[in-house]
Amino acid sequence: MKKFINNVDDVLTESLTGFGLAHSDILKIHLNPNFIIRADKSKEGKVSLISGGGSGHEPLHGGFVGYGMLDAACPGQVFTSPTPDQMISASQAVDNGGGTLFIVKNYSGDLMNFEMASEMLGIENMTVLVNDDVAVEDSSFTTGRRGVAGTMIVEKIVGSAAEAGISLAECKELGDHVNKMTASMGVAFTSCTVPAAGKPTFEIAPDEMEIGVGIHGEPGRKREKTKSADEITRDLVDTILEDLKPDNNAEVLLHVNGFGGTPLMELYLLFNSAAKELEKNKVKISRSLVGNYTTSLEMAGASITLCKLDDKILHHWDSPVHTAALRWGM
Amino acid sequence: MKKFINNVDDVLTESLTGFGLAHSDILKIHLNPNFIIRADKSKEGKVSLISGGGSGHEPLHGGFVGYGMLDAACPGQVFTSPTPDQMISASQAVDNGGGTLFIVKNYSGDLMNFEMASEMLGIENMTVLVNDDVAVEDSSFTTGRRGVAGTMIVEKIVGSAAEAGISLAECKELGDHVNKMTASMGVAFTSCTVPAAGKPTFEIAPDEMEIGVGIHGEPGRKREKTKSADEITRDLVDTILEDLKPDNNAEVLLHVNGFGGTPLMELYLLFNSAAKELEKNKVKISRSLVGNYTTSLEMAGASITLCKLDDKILHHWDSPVHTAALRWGM
Amino acid sequence: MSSEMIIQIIKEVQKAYEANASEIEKLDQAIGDGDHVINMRRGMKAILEIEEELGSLKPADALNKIGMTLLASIGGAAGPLFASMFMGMAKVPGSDDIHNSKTIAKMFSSGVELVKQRGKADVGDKTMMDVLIPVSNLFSELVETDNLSKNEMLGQLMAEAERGMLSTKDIAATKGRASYLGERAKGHIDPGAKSCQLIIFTICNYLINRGESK
Amino acid sequence: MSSEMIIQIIKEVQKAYEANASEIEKLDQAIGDGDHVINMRRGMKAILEIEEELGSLKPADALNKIGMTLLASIGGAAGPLFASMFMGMAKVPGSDDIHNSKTIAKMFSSGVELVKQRGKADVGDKTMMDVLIPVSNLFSELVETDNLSKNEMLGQLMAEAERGMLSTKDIAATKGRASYLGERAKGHIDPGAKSCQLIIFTICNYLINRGESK
Ligand SMILES: Nc1ncnc2c1ncn2[C@@H]1O[C@H](COP(=O)(O)OP(=O)(O)O)[C@@H](O)[C@H]1O
Ligand SMILES: Nc1ncnc2c1ncn2[C@@H]1O[C@H](COP(=O)(O)OP(=O)(O)O)[C@@H](O)[C@H]1O
Ligand SMILES: [Mg+2]
Ligand SMILES: [Mg+2]
Ligand SMILES: [Mg+2]
Ligand SMILES: [Mg+2]
Repeated sequence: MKKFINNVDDVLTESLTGFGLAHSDILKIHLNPNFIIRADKSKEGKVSLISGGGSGHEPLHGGFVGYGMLDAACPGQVFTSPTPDQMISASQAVDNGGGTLFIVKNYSGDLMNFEMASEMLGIENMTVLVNDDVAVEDSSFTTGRRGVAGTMIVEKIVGSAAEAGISLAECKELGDHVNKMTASMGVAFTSCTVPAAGKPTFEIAPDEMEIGVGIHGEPGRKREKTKSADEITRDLVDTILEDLKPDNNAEVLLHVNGFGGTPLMELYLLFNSAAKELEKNKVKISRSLVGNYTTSLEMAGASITLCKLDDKILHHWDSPVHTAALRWGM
Repeated sequence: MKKFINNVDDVLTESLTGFGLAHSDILKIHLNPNFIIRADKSKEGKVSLISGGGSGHEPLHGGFVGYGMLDAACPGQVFTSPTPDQMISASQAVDNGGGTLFIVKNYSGDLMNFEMASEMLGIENMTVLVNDDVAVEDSSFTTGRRGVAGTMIVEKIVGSAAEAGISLAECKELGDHVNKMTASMGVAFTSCTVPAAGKPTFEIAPDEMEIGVGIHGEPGRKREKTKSADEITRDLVDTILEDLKPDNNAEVLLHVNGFGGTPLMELYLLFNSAAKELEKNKVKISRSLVGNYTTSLEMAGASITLCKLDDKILHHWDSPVHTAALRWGM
Repeated sequence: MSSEMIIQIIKEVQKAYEANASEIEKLDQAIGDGDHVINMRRGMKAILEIEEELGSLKPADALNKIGMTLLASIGGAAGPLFASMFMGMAKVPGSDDIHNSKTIAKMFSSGVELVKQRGKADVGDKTMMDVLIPVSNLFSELVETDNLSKNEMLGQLMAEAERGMLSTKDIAATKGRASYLGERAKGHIDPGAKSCQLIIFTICNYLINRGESK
Repeated sequence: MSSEMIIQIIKEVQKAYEANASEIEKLDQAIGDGDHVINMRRGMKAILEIEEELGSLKPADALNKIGMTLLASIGGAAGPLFASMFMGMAKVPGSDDIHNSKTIAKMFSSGVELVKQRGKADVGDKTMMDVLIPVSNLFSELVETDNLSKNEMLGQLMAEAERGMLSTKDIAATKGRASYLGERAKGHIDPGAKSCQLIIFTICNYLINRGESK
């Protein structure tokens, strides 16, 4: 394992400290329990948006703390959900009297830890569960779909709406709505290596790929021989469209997300493949986002996310945002 | 080689097409010869800033085309400098009567191709040569230092000044000045694979790193056993400081740049290590930039860049910019 | 049972865990995300860091404190579940002062019940519940059985834990991270089930040896 | 020399290049950035794509057109340098209509001169100049020598190219990408020098065989 680290046990603390130093204009780091909050208090009565999850997906979620998006993020250990004390302390630190909305990716661990935080927290709170990963079949007999790259879209949209002053219940409703409009699927070429584990999470042959991979290197739908970018894209986009069933000429946000180890050049090439596939399917790309936003450490691979746009989502997507990883309009 | 490609020969074209589609609001792609220009014409009389170089360093340079930075970028084949016809066509396409400033990274190939463009172009033009890589000794008997991650700082500062309306000669002078204030050095853990080559550019053992590596996977100063992040940082920062010789309490911009295959988590950890080292040396970090800005495809590794700040550089760093990869203030 | 004994047992478990770490790690790498051992280690370390404080508490308070400590240190799915186990055990009236197996069986059953409420998994979902539920049921049954020596009882519990753990091997998962794998999870033992089996085995073994040495 | 012959020679070079591609690629991977073969291939392909147009041009115009085509297709350091070679050759008065070795030697020398101006490298810098300059010098000398058969001359030029190419092996580079390596470049032949040697070898060989077959 070759990594920029000093000591496996200090990776998270040192990385968070660096993150805080690099962005001291917009955020503050709290250690023990670990959380990241905005540097400036937001408006009185504003709903607080709090997300969190295992580390190793950076910039998710800490990179989205700031005006127009999250109020706080709770980073767990690498690929391990954070613990309730983090969510409780973060909620108390950013509370403005508007209540707390937890944005949680659907994993047993995240769910249970946020659930316990929700029960133990003395502040009114609700939870939006993100489960955009169509690689996993959704059934009441399983854990259901995972939350992946679509999470940051939920955070952006609800973040903007919360800034505009809507209520906790409305935030929850909007978050659920965006989640329903959003679907993702990914593919991995290589594994990643969790620093504390010291070796790759999974083995994969030099000519194989994992279709439908999770963002923790969890195995996906199937393992296949590598194919061309166009063929891979067709697989992903078609599965997504089957789920979202957009109307003819529906407008979407197309997000091509790198898992950390894939060059930007290839992500834009994928975007081009996806654009061709969407055109064939009479879906119109109105907004786009390409880059490493929801990563799996240094895993090579990428995911495609579509979010069906309505006026409300479009408005809140375009509104100003000022975070470490996403910034426009200000 | 596992990559998102359809055909090795089409990588660049398809990636550029995707890039153009994803950012149609701010830029336009021209193919054959290949160049990227701003979507909107800039002010009459404004100096045109044009950069370029081999592809594979994305977002450099195309990601920096837009308001407050470049007017055009000329992408060569992967790791191969562009050809003069690209620079000439791009210059003609964006000419506003203010002359053309070429921003060129110091490599024999880039230099010669830009030189021929400069000679053949019928527009008044000057060239800023960026050579911030302190890993390479600078001597009149050698090719001299390479241009690496500091290039985007030159592009940002001169881009802002050009937007403000200064003359070609002043742009050239400012660019040379920023270049002199800037120094970088990098380290690689893995090689990258050029799509057309199909195999890694160099071999490196699982416990070795290349100190002073170039952004094309060129070997660096020395190959060593891997060390802790703090030790690596000390090596890089000390070499940089020896070159820049900042005054006590000098203010700097600290840029930690990923080469493409290193997780953001580690880049922020490096930032933390660098901050500790700079504090020891009584250097003050006034601005910071962390992320993958000057990459070597999927190479694991990172570089550290320092730019000594004066009022002028600070002002132009903070001024609004709106490109695909760098955006603030608008 | 005293707080010291709880600590002693946790130390034994920690030792056993290290001896089996790479085996369990491989299980979570095969059908999970590979962090289960790291998570469990972090939890045990956190408990032992407050060893002194725990020693000064009454057993029920110590169990609660351990639960809260695990909750704030393990994370992942295992965190809330193991925390619930201890919190559930602390809930049983009389858990402060226990001299007989019946109370311990009640505590165990109460712990498992809270784990089940939190995780909403049951036998057959390929989780730690495949060990915890059958062992808890058997335990409650055995303490009502006459003419059973303590060691015989412990031996039966160990065997039941082993059976439960092995039963996770050939089924698909319907809860936890392994459920994403569908059919591909078959053929691998669930890491959480393996952890629970190891813990139960270690505790029983400790009690058997302790009994002998006295 | 006719435009057809120039094209014929380029086809021969292309063949020779493919036969030696992996060897040359290894050299640029060892001390450069590994793209030299890809660059050269792109250049040759671009020329052959305009084969028909070239065939209709006078030799000097064809050489110029080839230069511009290489300039717009090779890129990297090799692009402007090989382009300059052809443009320099086209500059020589009489290069349109050449029947004797003296004119060809002058053309070669003029080409090398322009390459040298562009790259600012000289013998000993560990670049293609270590082949081009000595071969050009020897060529100019030999065409003034009486009693030397054409094949003898070509043989000597081939030997000189080989010597020049090998001379790059044990020195450090002071120009081009290999210069970043310092002492570490020693022990590797320069890829550009190898390319030039291969091209010269192929041309001489072609001319020798052509002479024989006539
Ligand atoms: N809903 C659940 N109920 C009971 N046990 C569960 C549940 N979800 C997961 N587990 C157990 O947790 C174990 C994984 O724990 P761990 O690896 O620490 O957490 P994570 O899955 O979050 O990485 C699984 O092997 C399984 O036994
Ligand atoms: N300044 C120079 N003068 C002469 N030849 C040079 C010079 N710089 C580089 N070269 C030649 O170019 C070759 C490398 O070409 P190539 O790999 O195509 O370009 P790049 O170095 O830009 O990747 C070197 O092996 C060397 O022979
Ligand atoms: Mg986990
Ligand atoms: Mg090159
Ligand atoms: Mg796990
Ligand atoms: Mg090269």
